[in-house]
This record gives sequence, C-alpha cells and structure tokens, in this order.
Amino acid sequence: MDLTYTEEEREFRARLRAWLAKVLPELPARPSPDDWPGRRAHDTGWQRRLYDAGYAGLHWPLDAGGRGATPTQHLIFLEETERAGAPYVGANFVGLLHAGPTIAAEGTAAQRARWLPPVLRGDEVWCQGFSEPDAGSDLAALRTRAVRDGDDYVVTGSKIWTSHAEVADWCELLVRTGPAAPKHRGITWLAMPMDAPGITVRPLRTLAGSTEFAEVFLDEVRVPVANRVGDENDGWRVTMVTLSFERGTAFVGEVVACRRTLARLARAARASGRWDDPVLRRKLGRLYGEFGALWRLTQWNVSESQRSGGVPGTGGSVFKLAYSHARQELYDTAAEVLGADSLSLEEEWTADRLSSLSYTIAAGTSQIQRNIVAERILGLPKGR
Amino acid sequence: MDLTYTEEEREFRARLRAWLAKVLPELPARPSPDDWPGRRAHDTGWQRRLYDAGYAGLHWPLDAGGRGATPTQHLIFLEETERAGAPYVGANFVGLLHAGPTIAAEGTAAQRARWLPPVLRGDEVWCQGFSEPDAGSDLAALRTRAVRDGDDYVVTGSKIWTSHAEVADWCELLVRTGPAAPKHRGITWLAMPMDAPGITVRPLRTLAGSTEFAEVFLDEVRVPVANRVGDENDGWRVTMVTLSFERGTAFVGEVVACRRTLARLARAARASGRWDDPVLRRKLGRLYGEFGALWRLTQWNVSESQRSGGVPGTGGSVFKLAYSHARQELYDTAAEVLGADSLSLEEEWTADRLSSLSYTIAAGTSQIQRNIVAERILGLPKGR
Amino acid sequence: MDFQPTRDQRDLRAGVRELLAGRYGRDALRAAVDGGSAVDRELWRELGAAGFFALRLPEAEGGVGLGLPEAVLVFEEAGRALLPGPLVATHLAAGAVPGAAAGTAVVTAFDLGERGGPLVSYLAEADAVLGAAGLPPGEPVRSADPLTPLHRVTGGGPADVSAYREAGALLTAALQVGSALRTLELAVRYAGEREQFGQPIGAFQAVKHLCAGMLVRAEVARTAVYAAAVTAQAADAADGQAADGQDADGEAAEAAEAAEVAGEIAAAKLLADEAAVRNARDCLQVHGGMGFTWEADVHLHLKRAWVRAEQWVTAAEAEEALAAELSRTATGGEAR
Amino acid sequence: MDFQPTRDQRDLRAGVRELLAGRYGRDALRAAVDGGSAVDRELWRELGAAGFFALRLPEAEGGVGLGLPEAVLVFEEAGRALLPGPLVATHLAAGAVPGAAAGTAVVTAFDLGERGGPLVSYLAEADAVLGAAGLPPGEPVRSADPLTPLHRVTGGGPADVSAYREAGALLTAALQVGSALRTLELAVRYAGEREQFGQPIGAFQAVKHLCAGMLVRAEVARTAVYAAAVTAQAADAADGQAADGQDADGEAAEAAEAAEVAGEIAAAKLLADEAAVRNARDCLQVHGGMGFTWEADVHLHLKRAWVRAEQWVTAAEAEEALAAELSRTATGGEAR
Repeated sequence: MDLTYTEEEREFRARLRAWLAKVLPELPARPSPDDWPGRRAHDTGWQRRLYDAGYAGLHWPLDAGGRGATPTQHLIFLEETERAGAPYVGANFVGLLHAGPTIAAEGTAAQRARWLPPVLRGDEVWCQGFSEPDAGSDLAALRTRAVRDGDDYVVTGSKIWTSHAEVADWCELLVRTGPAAPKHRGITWLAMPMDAPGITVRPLRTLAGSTEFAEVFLDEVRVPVANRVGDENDGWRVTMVTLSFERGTAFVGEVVACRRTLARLARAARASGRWDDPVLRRKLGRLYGEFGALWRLTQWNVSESQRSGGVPGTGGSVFKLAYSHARQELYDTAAEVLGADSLSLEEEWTADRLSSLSYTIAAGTSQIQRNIVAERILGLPKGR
Repeated sequence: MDLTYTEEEREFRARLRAWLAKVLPELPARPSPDDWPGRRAHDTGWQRRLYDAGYAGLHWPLDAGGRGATPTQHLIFLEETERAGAPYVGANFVGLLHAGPTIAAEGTAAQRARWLPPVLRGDEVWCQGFSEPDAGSDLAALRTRAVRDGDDYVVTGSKIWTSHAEVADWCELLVRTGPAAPKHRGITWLAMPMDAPGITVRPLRTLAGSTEFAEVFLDEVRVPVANRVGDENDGWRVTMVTLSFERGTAFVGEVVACRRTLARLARAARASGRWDDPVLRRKLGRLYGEFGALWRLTQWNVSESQRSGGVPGTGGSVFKLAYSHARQELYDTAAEVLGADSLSLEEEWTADRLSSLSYTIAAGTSQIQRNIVAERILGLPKGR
Repeated sequence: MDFQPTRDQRDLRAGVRELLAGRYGRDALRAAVDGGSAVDRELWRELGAAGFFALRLPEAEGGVGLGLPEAVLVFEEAGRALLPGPLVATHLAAGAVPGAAAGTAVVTAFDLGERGGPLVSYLAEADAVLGAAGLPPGEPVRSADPLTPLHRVTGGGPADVSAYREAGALLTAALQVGSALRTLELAVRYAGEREQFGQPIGAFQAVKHLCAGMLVRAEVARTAVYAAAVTAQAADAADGQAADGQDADGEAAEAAEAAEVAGEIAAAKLLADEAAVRNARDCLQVHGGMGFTWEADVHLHLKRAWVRAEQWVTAAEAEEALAAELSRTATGGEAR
Repeated sequence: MDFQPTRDQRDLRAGVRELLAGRYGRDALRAAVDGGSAVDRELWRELGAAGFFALRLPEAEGGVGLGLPEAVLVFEEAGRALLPGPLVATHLAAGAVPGAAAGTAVVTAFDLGERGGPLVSYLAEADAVLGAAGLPPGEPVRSADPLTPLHRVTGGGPADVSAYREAGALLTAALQVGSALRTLELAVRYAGEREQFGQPIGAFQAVKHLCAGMLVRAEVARTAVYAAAVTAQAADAADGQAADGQDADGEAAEAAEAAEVAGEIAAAKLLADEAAVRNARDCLQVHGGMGFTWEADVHLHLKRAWVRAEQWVTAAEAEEALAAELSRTATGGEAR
C-alpha cells in the first residue's frame, strides 16, 4: 500500500500544472449559465486546447485516438484541473465519458473513424437520450420505439434529463426495437443526429431554477441503420459497457471541489465567529474526516482499477452512496455556517445546496444503489 | 383540546397518591432478579394489595371483574405508580394485559369465572406462548401443532421469549390445528396448565446476561379442549382482539421512567461538568423535547381512545417507532455522560442500555412497524 | 383531560381548509410562483374577514376571541396550503398595528436568524414592521424561496420582538406541521401512482419505510405543537386570573409555569422544523427525478420549511432552551 | 501510487487470518466467554512467536521490521476474530517492556476515556502497564464486555501515554474495522438463511439496505485506516531521513506532515469506531430476537466496539482534532 506518486506521475503532474498555469489566464470569461451557444463554444474551446496540448482523451485507449493514460494519471489530471479552476468537461461530458467510450468499445472501424476524432478535438458535442418520463430507476422499461423502414429506423417517443440537448450534434439514444422481447433484450443503441427533422427540445426547469436539462420529443425521426452501434436488440449490453468504463475516477473532481468548499467554509466560520460553536465546529471536523476518507477511497478504487486493468464495477455504488450523503451534509452544514443568510440565493452555497438535492437521485437513486450493493456485492437474494 | 384533568380525575389521582404513600413503605424489599419464586411472590403480593384497595383490573370491563376505569384514569394510575416507584406489573403482565383481556372478550362464562378472578387477586400467574424460533416477525408461521385426541389436544413443539415461564400457572398458547389451511386460519388459542406433563422450561440468556426469558419445549402435552378460547382455527382473530386492547396506555410507565432518567442524567452531567459540553447539553435538551412530545402523544392517544370508546389500533405503531428510537438515543447519550464509565455494568444506565437494544426488535421490529404504518395507515400497496 | 380537538375546533379547521382550497389551490399557488407575487392583497383582506388575523383578539376589541389552540389548527392549514406572506407577523400585530386584524395591512417582522435581522421577509409588500416605528430601508436579496422575498435592511436597525417570540415560534411551528403533513400526502399519492419495475413504487419497502418515517415525524411534531398551544393558553388564562397582590409562592409557580411553556414551545418548534424539512427531503426522494423539477410542488415546501426554520427560534436556540428547562426541572421543579 | 496491498501484505493478512481461525475460532471464543478467561497466556506467546507484537520492531532489535501498513492489516484480522487481551498496548510496548515483543509479557495501558484512566483493562492479567513503573492497585469493576475485564485504579495515578496515542488509536481503529467487516458478514449470512414470510429476510429491501449501509461504512472506514497507516509510515520514514541540522523550512514541513498524520489518524479512529458500533447494532437488528441472545456473537462485537471507542481517542477528541486540522489547512497549509 503506497500513496506516494512515482517519478513519472510526479513529472506528469508538474508538466500539467505548468501548462495549466500558462493557459488558464488566457481563457475567455465563462459565459452565463443561460447562454447555451456560449457555453458550448467555451467548453469545446477548452477541449480543443486540451487536444492541442495532448491531453484530450487522456483515459481513452490509444487505438481510439486517446492517450492510454493510467487511471492514476487520469486521477492526477482531474485533480489538478479542478484545483486550478479549469473549465469543467461540460458540453463534452457525454462524448468523452459515455458515447465516445461506447463507440470505442463496440463501434465498427468506420463508426470509430467518423465519431471519435471530432469528440477529442471538441468539434462535435453529444447528448444522452436514455431516461424517459416513465423509465427512471427502471431504465430498461424505456418505451421510445424504433421501427425499421428501409435503411432507417423511425423513432418516436420522448426522453428526459438530457443535458446540452439545445447545442448537441449527436444524441446517444436508447430505443425499443423488440417490443415483444423481455425488457432488457429489446433495446438498441443509436447515434441520432440532433438536426434530424422531428426532434423538439424543451428546456426542463429544475428546482434550482436553472434549465440544465431538457426534454427531447421525437416524432418519427429517421435515424440511419448505419448509426446503430452493436446489434439490434443488444443495446442494453452495449450501454452497460459504457456505464462501467469509469475506472474509479468518476468523482475525483467533485471530491476535490468538496474539500475546497470545506476549507472555505472553515474560513468563513472563523471569520464570522461561528467556529466558536463546538456543535458546528465538530460537524465541520467530522466532514473534513469524511471527505478525507472519500479522497482515499478514490485513490483506492483507482489503484484497484490500475492493477486489474479493468473496471471497478460495483465499487462505484459504494462510493456514490457515501459521497452523495456526505455532500448533502456538507451543504446542510454550510447553511448552518450561514445562518439566515442561507436563505439568500446570492450565497454560492445556497445554490449548490439546491443542486445537491439531486445527488441521491440522479444516476441511480440511493435506494437503487443499495439494491445493487446488497445483491451484486453482498449476494443477497432478490425479492419475490 | 384540553390537558387539564377533571375534578374527578384529580380526586382519583389524589386518592391513589395518598394510598401509594401509605402502602409502599410497607412493602418487602425487591427480590434479586434471579430469584424467580421470590419475584413471583413479590409481584403477586403487590397485585393482591391492588385488589384489596380496589385498583385491580382498573382498565378491565366491570363484567369481567374490573373497575371499568376510563383510559385517562388508567393513564393516571400508571403515571402515579411509576413516579412513586411502585412495583412493576411483572409476573402479572400476561394475565392482566393479554390472556385476561382475551378471556374477558372471547371466553365463555365458565372460562371467565375460572380464570379471571385469580388473575385480579394475584393468585395465578400467566405466561405467553406465541413466538417460536422460526416464527418471529412472521408469527402466523408458527408450527407448534395440536392434535385432537378425545377431550384433549395433544401439543408438540416449542416456544421462545416466554417470560416468567418458570413460575407461571398458565400459558396462553397459540397452536396450529389446521395444518392444511392458510397460515392465519389454522391457529387455535389454548390455556395450557404449566404443570402438565411434557413441558420443559429452559432459561434463555440474553445479551444483558440475564434470563428474563425462557424457551418452552412441549412434548405431547395434553391440554383439555375445554381450555380452548374461541373456536378451533380461529385463534389468530382471538389473539388480535387482545393485541389491540391497550387503549393508548401501553408505554405510560416507560415514558414517565425515561423522563425521570433524563432528569437524573442532567443532574449527573451538571455534577461531573459534562453539562458544559454544548454538544452533549444540546443532545440532552433535544431528548427532553422528544420525550415531552412522547408524553403528549400518549395523552393524545389516550384521549382518542377515551372518546372513541374503542381501540387506538395502528396508532400504537407510530408511537412505538418514535419511542423505541428515542429510548435507545437516551441510553447512548447516557453513555456519553458517563464516558469510559459507560463500560461498567455497575452503572445502572449501562445495564439499561443493553436491555434497550431489544426495543427496536421485541413486539414487532421497527421494520415490521413501518410496514404496518405504511400499509394500514397510509394505504400503500403490498409488494408482489 | 381530553386532548382531542373539540367539534368546534374541528369545524374551524375544516372551514379554513375549505376556504384555502377554494381561494388558494394549486393553480393559485403556481400562478403566484410564476408571477412572483407573494402577497395577494385581496386574499389578505379575505383572510382578515375570515378572522385569520383577529382570531385571538378579544371579542371586545373586534376579534374572534379564540386562543392559541384554535390558532395552531388554522395555521397548520395555511402551512398545508403553502400560503405565502407574513401570516404570523400580521396575526401577532392584530390589535397593535392598525389594519392588521382586518387584513388591510400587511405586517412583517424581524424574525430571521438567531437574534433577528438584518434579513427581513416581505419588506416591499409590508405596511409595517412589528415593533418598529416605520419601514426601514433595505436592499433586495434573491431569495431561495420564490414566495418569500427577502431584503437586507440597511438602516433603522432591528426592532425588539422578544415579546412576540414565543407565540411567533409556536405559530410558525404550526405552519411547519401543515407542510410536513402535506409533503407526506404528496409522497404517498405519488408512491401509489408511479410504477417502476412493474409495480407502484409504494410497494417497495424502501419507499414504504420513508413514508412511515415521515408520518412518525409529523405526528410527533403535531402533538408537540398542539400541546404547547394548550399549555400556553392555560398559562395565559392563569395569568389573567391571578390578581395583582399575589404572594411569593404564586409568583414562583407562575415563573415555573412560564418556563414550562417556553420549553414546550421550544420543543414544538424544534420538532416541527425538523419534520417539515426532513419530510420535504424524503418527499423529494420518493418523487425521484420528478421531485427535482420546478413543476413539482415539493421544492416549494422544502424552501419554505428552510425559511421557517430560521424564524423566531432556531434549532440551536431551541435545544439550549430545552436544556435549560431540563436543568431547571431536574434540579428543582418537576415537569408535568 | 498503488494504494492496494502488495502480495506480501495480502499473504501476511491471509496468514494471520488462518492462524486465528485455527487458534481462536468460534469455539475458543465462546469457551473464553463462558470461562471468563480473557487472556490465554499460551496463545499470547504464540502470537508473540508469530511476530504479532514485534511486527514493527526493527529486525536489528529482534523484530519483524515491518511497518504500520502491515500492522493495521494484522490488527484488522484480530478485530475480526474478536481476539481479546491488551493487543494494542502489548504491541506498542514491544522493545520497551521486556517480554512484550515475544508475548511472554502482557502489557496494558491507561487508554480509556478522554484523558486515560482511572479505568484500566486487563489489570489483573497484566505484567506491566505501558509507561508506568509498576502495576497500580485497583478494584475490579463489572465490565460490559465479558472479555475486557476492568479495574478502577485506586493509586499510583495514570501513566503518560501521549507518545503512544496516535499509533494506539490507529491500531485500535484497525481492530474496529475488522469487527465491522465481521458483523457485516454475520448479518449477510443470517439474512440469506433466515426465512420469514416465505423468503429469506435478505430478500426484503429493509434488510438489504441495512446491509448495504454496513458495507459502505466499513469500506470507508477501512480505507481511512489504511491511508492513515501509509501516511504515518511515510512521515516516520521522512523523519528518519531528515538529519539533525535541517533548516526552518524543513521543520515547518515536518510539523505540517505531523499535523496531517494526526488528522488522518483522528479520521480513521472516528470512522472506524462508528462503523464498528453501528454495524454491530445493524447486525443485531438483522438478527432480530436471535441477536438479543447471549448465544449470538453479535453482542460481543458491540460491547468490544464500545470499549474500543473509548480507547486512545474518543469521538469528541477526534472531531476536535479534525476541526483543528481543517482550520490549519484552510488558513495556511493545504491538505493533499
């Protein structure tokens, strides 16, 4: 068990840090949250800089155009960019972390050549069309249907919780092609061009007041059969390959961000005198311990992934359960530090507190995660 | 909404208080916990005093030999006896609160005449034979079988969690008489004499180190058919009548006891200086608020019972969930007041803490209680 | 003893529920949210006419002449309906601020945070501030709750509201209880309707047990609120009866009674705040992604519950007050 | 960076598990409980021979020459097996108290409560007390844990164990993690076997989710313990390298590193204590009535977890230490 970084890793970090110090001051100001074209341009511009500097697709395999970096290097990359305040992955998220890896793993040579380079260069943006209003936790119950018509699938239905739908070029879409088959066996993965006729995007306002997500309505949208990745009705398996791709690094940036938030909270509490309240101070101390442990758990999972060369799999559920709970606690504690000022949206932590309400819901509710942990890790039986 | 007691209720309380002040100093010392015959004698002696003073069977109907008191009078009785440090109901518990009320409600005139007076006078002690090693939460799955043979049932099986089995005269016993029927429809209620041949009582040691409970093994025990209360195979309904008899007063003594414990804890914390720790002090304050609310909830349930003249039913599950959690918190907080001394069994609160571990399990686990609340009060659907 | 509501009390509650259902149903609530209009003057006057603000004002002074037990039942309904506006402050101002009783005036108060101020709600909508000579200047602040506009007061200084603190805390607790009961209803309804994995999600134990926990919290808090109202009302009545020349024993008894009332109110506020906030959180969890949308009402309950938790008495203050009362009863007096 | 255990470390852990399974299986545990014999001298010597106590003693001094990372793996196994006796104190005494390294001496310590003493464990069984000149007089006290006999020391006064506090806390945390993992195993096994309502209780979500929560707690705590061991070991090594004449920067860096290690150890103890206690509680809940019997092992885990939570560093101390470290890194240094 060793937490020191190798000479090579330290060099990687030093080079990256130097590059970030040089390039970040040159970046344009961040656009406003409602300026979607501006956000796209900002995010893809950053991706292009990463590409030019050789950091694009760091964790992608070499034969997909990536850098084939180790999980530890990827961890260092995410840690350093977050610390330096670099732009988030933003509009490139689905392309870099879901659709791209799926195509890399399951696509044909032609599909890889068509879709992967533009993602790495920041030329094309992807969004995700998985969830539906009636298929949330039970994702496999999705009902958006695709009917074969010549060289096209004709797709009708609706998707929800789609980020960046307004500005995306492509959508990784799950559709039902085998309505009579068991629900996991009738699903197909398609790459849908977002400029196809029949697509309507409607912004979805969240309780935080923002429109980070959209609903996407599909009315007889034609998607070429050539855009199918994997076999017809094999989309569930294809998707699962993507979902387990992350190698333990999924929350690196967020844990780093939480630790920085905690430090700022401590400074604020000291400045306001709230630090003198032992009840609050001890809560902050406990959170410091918890986030420290979560950082160590990240390193543990990354090391496991590095050693096995494979995917950490269900360990992600354990991490997400602990992390989402701790992060909600963090913002509740921030509210205690702020007192009545926690009611003001002008406090950054108040807005963050609102966003944090989704952490125990999005990407698998805590209830679903506990089922996964109990059944897949602990081997407890499924209920009747 | 009125929390003041009527003139009549105040008089009842004053009379009771005066009697307790007179009679309690005359009582013999409490026997040691392991002296079962001594405990029986102590408990039944107290019951005899209650009988002679007109307090026996206070909450029983008049036609069962009881006093037909209102739920509020019963609440006052339980509150005052607990406050005065009177003996607990102890060995008389099953007779007064389960078997007796069952016989009163479902027994024949002859059964009532045979069994009820000795309970009220403290002449006979009952124990309960409901749970079995394989039928805990799923009580109706009990397997102790009774086969009709002439005028007797021949009973074979085993029971667990039976208190006072060593010294009881009678056991209210649930047996399976209809093995082919659905599980709730094949159960019969019997009064089993504890001196019948074939009964073996084995003390069951708990994690507190005590033997408050026993296992009862039954090997072809003959119980007269005349000892059956209610119809054959109707025992589940008969039992449910008993279980819903309590009219909101089930935890009166315990809530009063907890509030006294909390006061002693506060005094101990003040004496030791631990009170100056705001984390601990605020926990104690919160518990004071919670137990105050539980006392008010008791009064609420008793008032509801008094007004409806009936049974509070499922409200007991709500109370038990809140109460058992709060009481475990109370002893965890006591351990914080004690610090390392909480490891000493010579501290009364340490022993109480061990006993309190059963509160979320006994008489329906918290999980079962939540099912009851969700399905019977909130109307949520049963699972597949 | 009969702690259950009387028929009159039940009728009063049902009447208010009916009034609010007709006058401030879901459509009105969402219109207010979308329009950003927190205080509807016409509704305010209707509430006044219905006796909402003058409820506890003596009949001789033109009030309804009822007490705190009736007031908590009425405020519980307002909490259930998510009725916005400085309801508690205006109610407290009845008889003291002209127009408050009738609902022709909107009165707010410095009730936010541990000592009150400098944040104040509904300043732009208010005609008066409880206990203050005039309306202080203030800068608008973007509020987490869309129906509780906030200002940061920049002059004049907070008014002393200590005389109103206990009743304010209790009535706010009643609003919280109403909200906690409402989010429970919303969760149970959604859990019964939403299907996943081939059955209503309410059939899953995880969802069931969340809902059961919500009921337990709400019931315990509701009882604490009702009891505090009854106790406070009885103490008020006793105060009223005690003539001037009472002896030292009488004064000590009165002080003990006042301390007990303070403890009951602190418990009510603490438990009700927690019930409202945690029930809203659990309701959101039961709703899953739908609960995270602006369209679902649950976030409005959560945000309002956060506001109310900061009003009059905070959790830290309540716990310290309860500790003080525990210490008093443990070392001398005794809790009932 | 490779935070996963090396093959040698995994082999070491497996070896200790095997040794303990053979030498201190369930029968031996229950025999010790029934017989009230907490320290088996023969087993103690076997542990000594296996290097349990001399694990971190340099080879030059007759030890095994391994470090804290190996020690926490070994202590985790001891915690899993519920091995009784003053394991941590004797291990800490290796090299300082004659016979400790070899397991021919039993050494206890004043490690209970916030400042240590006057309660001390295993006094009657001990040959020495860590940091004290002799064995102090004491009165036996009935202990909640049947395998942790306690005395209240009546003279001599507590010894200063501050130099041992961090390593003591860390190794105790490792024992807690072993216990937390073991109660998880017991719960999962029982949940898979026990049937109620026609299916294993482990098929009910309520039970499943209790078990999932246990795993999360245990995994987070385990990682914290391993990380603290690795960090402390690295700091020790750095200390060893730094020669006498280091400059002010070097001293400041060393002080910062020491503070960071203290924080990691405090977190490890806090999280491990909580994991052990809460997992034992949840294990008991999963076992239902059976968990409340003396016959089930779960109460032994709970009682031992309570003892260990009072040893070396309490929760209150750990939280304050973490707050201090947060404050330090927030205002000057930075956490890694």
